Amino acid sequence: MLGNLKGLMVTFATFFRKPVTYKYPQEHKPIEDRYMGFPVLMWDEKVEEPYCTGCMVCVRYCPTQCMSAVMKDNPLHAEGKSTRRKIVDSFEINLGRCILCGICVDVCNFDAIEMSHEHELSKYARNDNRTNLPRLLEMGRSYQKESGWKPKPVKETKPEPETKTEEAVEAEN
Amino acid sequence: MVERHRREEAPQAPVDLDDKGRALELLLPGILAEFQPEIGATVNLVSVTVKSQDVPSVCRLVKEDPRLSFNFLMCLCVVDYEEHLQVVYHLYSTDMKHMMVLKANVSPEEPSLPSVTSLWTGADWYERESHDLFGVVFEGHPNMAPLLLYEGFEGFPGRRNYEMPEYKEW
Amino acid sequence: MVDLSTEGQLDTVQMMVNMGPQHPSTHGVFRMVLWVDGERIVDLEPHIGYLHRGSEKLCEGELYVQIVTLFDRMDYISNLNNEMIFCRAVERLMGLAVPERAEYIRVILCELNRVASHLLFCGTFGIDAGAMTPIMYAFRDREKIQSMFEAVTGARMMHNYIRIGGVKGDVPDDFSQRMGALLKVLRQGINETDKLLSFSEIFLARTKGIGVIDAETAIAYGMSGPSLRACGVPMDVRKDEPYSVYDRFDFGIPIGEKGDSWDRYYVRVEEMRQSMRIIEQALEQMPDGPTITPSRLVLRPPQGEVYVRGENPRGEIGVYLVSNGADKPYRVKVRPPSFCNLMAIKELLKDTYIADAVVILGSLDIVLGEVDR
Amino acid sequence: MSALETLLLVLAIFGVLTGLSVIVLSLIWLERKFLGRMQMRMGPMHVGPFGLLQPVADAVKLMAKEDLLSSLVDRVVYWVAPLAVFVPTFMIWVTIPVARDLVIRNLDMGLFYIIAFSVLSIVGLVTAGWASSNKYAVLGGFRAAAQLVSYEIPLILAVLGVAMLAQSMNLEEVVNSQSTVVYALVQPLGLVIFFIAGLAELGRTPFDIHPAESEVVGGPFVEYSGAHWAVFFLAEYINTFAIAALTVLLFLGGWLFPGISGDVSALGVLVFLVKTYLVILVVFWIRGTYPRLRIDQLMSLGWKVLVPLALVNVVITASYMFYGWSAWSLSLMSLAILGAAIWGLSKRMRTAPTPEYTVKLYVPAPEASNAG
Repeated sequence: MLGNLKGLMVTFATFFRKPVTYKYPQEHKPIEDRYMGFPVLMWDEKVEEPYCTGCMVCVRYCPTQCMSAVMKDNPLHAEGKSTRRKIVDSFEINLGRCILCGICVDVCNFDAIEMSHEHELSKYARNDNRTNLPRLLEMGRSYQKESGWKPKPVKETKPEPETKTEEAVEAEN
Repeated sequence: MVERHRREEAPQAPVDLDDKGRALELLLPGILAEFQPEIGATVNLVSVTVKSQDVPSVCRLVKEDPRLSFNFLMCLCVVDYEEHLQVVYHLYSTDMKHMMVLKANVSPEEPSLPSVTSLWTGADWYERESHDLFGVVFEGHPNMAPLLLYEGFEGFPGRRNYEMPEYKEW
Repeated sequence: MVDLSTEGQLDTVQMMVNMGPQHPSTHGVFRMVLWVDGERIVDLEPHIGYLHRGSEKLCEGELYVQIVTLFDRMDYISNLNNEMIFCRAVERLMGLAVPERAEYIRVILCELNRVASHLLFCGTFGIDAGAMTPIMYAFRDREKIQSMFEAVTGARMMHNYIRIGGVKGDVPDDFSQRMGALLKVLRQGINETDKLLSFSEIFLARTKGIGVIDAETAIAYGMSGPSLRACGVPMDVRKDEPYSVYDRFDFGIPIGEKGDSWDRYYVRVEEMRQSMRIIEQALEQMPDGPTITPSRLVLRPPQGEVYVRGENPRGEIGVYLVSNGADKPYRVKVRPPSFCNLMAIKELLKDTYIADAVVILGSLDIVLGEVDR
Repeated sequence: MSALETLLLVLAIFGVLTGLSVIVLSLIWLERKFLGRMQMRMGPMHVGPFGLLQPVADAVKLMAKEDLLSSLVDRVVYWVAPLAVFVPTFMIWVTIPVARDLVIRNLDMGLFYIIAFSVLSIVGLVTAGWASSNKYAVLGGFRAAAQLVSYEIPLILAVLGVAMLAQSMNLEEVVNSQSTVVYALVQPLGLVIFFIAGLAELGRTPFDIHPAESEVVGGPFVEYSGAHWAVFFLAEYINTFAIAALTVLLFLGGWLFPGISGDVSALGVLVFLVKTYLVILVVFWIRGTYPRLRIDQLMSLGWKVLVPLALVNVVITASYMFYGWSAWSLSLMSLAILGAAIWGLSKRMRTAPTPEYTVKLYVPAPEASNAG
């Protein structure tokens, strides 16, 4: 019977402790810095255009094929304002299909895509989760504002091994 | 994605056996001599390839031989090499703590080989699963009902030549 | 055990009860067809496959980096352990070395994951036995672990953090302090559950001597992990064949005596304590250095096949990887621990009550995502 | 019977019905809040201040819900079952006094009447289980039958002890006879037996075997939805309240409290309600702590432990009455037997942690761990 009494004491003691839950829709659990929410596209404030060039690398590496991108010639480049020769024309992420793995961020060579802190998926229609370019950029801008995101210095964005190991691996084997 | 960048002459992974594996490699040919096994090695394990009809006798032998005592069927799977299906048994011994791979090839048209459920009860679901996905028939299995797929499923989805149904976005 | 035989006393009719796939205590979409005589189970037929997603087949069509995400979703309660086993398989095949620091981070996170998984088990097992409070306590503590994961990996469940050749990124700066605080809280929480559930007489009456399986049968069924260790077989890959840096830590393997449901439960509770010991040691020993061996994005391991074993919270997981030198594996086969553990359900449930069936099934701690793959 | 009397009776009945409904709503809120706090949650928060209106919202939802019906259901029995459960639970309130003279009919055989009526609701549970054409419901129904019928016996025997002490079956007299000392002190054994048997009668944790959610998915009620399910729910909570009220009336002195004159009805009601709610909180507390017993364990507890203990209780009470011992000797005897019973039970179930009750740590020899 001792065990049973101990159990009663445990629940009794817990009764006087502070609840650990949150009143969810009104109160949110604090989100950690590294939290990976939906992927969003970043906005280059210097040139006032997206970082994304529509190079499709994220599209190819996405495990669920939830993205699609179309590239176009950059009009700002023709005007000489931007260094990007190509720019993204349309971009769509099906957030209902995205698994938030972060592979697109890893493979992106232009710092164009980031995992934001946004994570609430409830929509009124299934198709509402297909997010297009303006919406993604808007989400990106609010993430930029919220987290103080800065593009990485150019050298670090592209890891060396990408070009190096082809021969190294060959030699190894 | 389609399989691009496929190299014709891919390098072979180096074999790197541990002490127990090397000991097994020396031990096995003697024990299994009557079955004329092909003894080789995968990257980290000794592998023995035998004829499919020999599988139960070989299994009984390796299970009951005190030097091997493979009493634990770790994993049973089928690999579709297109020209043949390979049934792969990973055997483990809880006493000796060593492991080996037993392989048997069967033809893809009429794949069948004797069941090992009488030796290791745990082969039950593995064999049913292999039957589901690859169509390998294990003779002597008590209940070959579909396990993972529903009754009446057409085709063997595990095989390489199985055509995946078109995925439709809603 | 009570004498359950009613033969020769009453004329009874067997009734077929379909337990699952939608039943609160089948832990997902597992279905058992029970033939019961009153409350006694005479015969049963387990059915799985309701969650069969063909993960193994999917792996054949994905790049190696993408497969990690699939492994996350196989056993969705011990994701990091699953990621680790696949990454280790590829590394073994390629002969890729992993930096020390990455190994330590992996071990810490995997053990933390083990604690989280076992905590969830303790809670759900309480629910199976009819106690509704332990799961709340378990979730309270598990939530803290999830927050820790969130801080390190960026995700709460599907991390995709352990990469081939290391881990995605270094841990945050305040990792050790936070871990220290977390472990303290966890210890307290586990002790609380111990008091509330483990030694409650009602719980003991419900689980002691229920679902007994002897070591030999368990091995024949291929059971592994805590379920096998409860029968007194000290089989643990972390000790038998120490992978990663597990040989550097001092920890014990809890083993049970009788192989009943309570042993299976308490082995897991003890295992949490041992895991926390490992984490503490690993935190102390953790060296500085890089966290990933750089490798190309499109990996092309050499031709060959490899079988790698690892210790999951549920038992021994194995990955059999066949590569033909392409950028995608030729065949991936997972040895799912709960698949093998679940196989013994027929043996365990014979001649028990329906109420016991729930407890026994709970004590096996199955995850259907892994059973069906 | 005059028209006025009839009118008063009808008013009283409606008053009891309304009062009970309000009490049930408060109990639902209390249970959710109390369990929530025990589990470090907040409980209902959104509807009304502190979620006070949550049970009202629930009730509205249940009433507005579509009543789903399986095609194989035996309709008549199916619809009658909720009534068969509800009516007896309501009927017993005819004779339960909430304060001095505040009772609809002060029956001389009050206790007898209550017990006779409360047994009836078992019929409702069994028919509900049978009529649902669901195997889980059938299992639940039979569990309910076995459990409730066998736990009537210790319950009745425990009540018998009190009736003997009070030398009356009239609840008001039972309460009045406790004006010097409450029967909980005279007969602790009886209180414990009554409380345990009462929990089993209610089907509350650790005896929630017939609605066991993890086994038979809600038992007899599994096929019910909407308003019909709500009736079962209502009955369950009224029963909880009734058992708690009976505990208070029989063992805890009802509306009596030292220093408070029981003659004032309002004050008496207040004392009675506070005591009853405290007992109910204990019921909730137990619910938040314990796992569930198995049906055979429950039966053996009932027949092998509670019934003999209850008989012993009757015997010692009778001896006390016959030989005219002093009250404290009965109380001591009762305590001693209770202690012995608890000691015997824990001896049988063994308390932990003993070496036998923990798992061992296996640490392999260093050379074994390094090999390979």
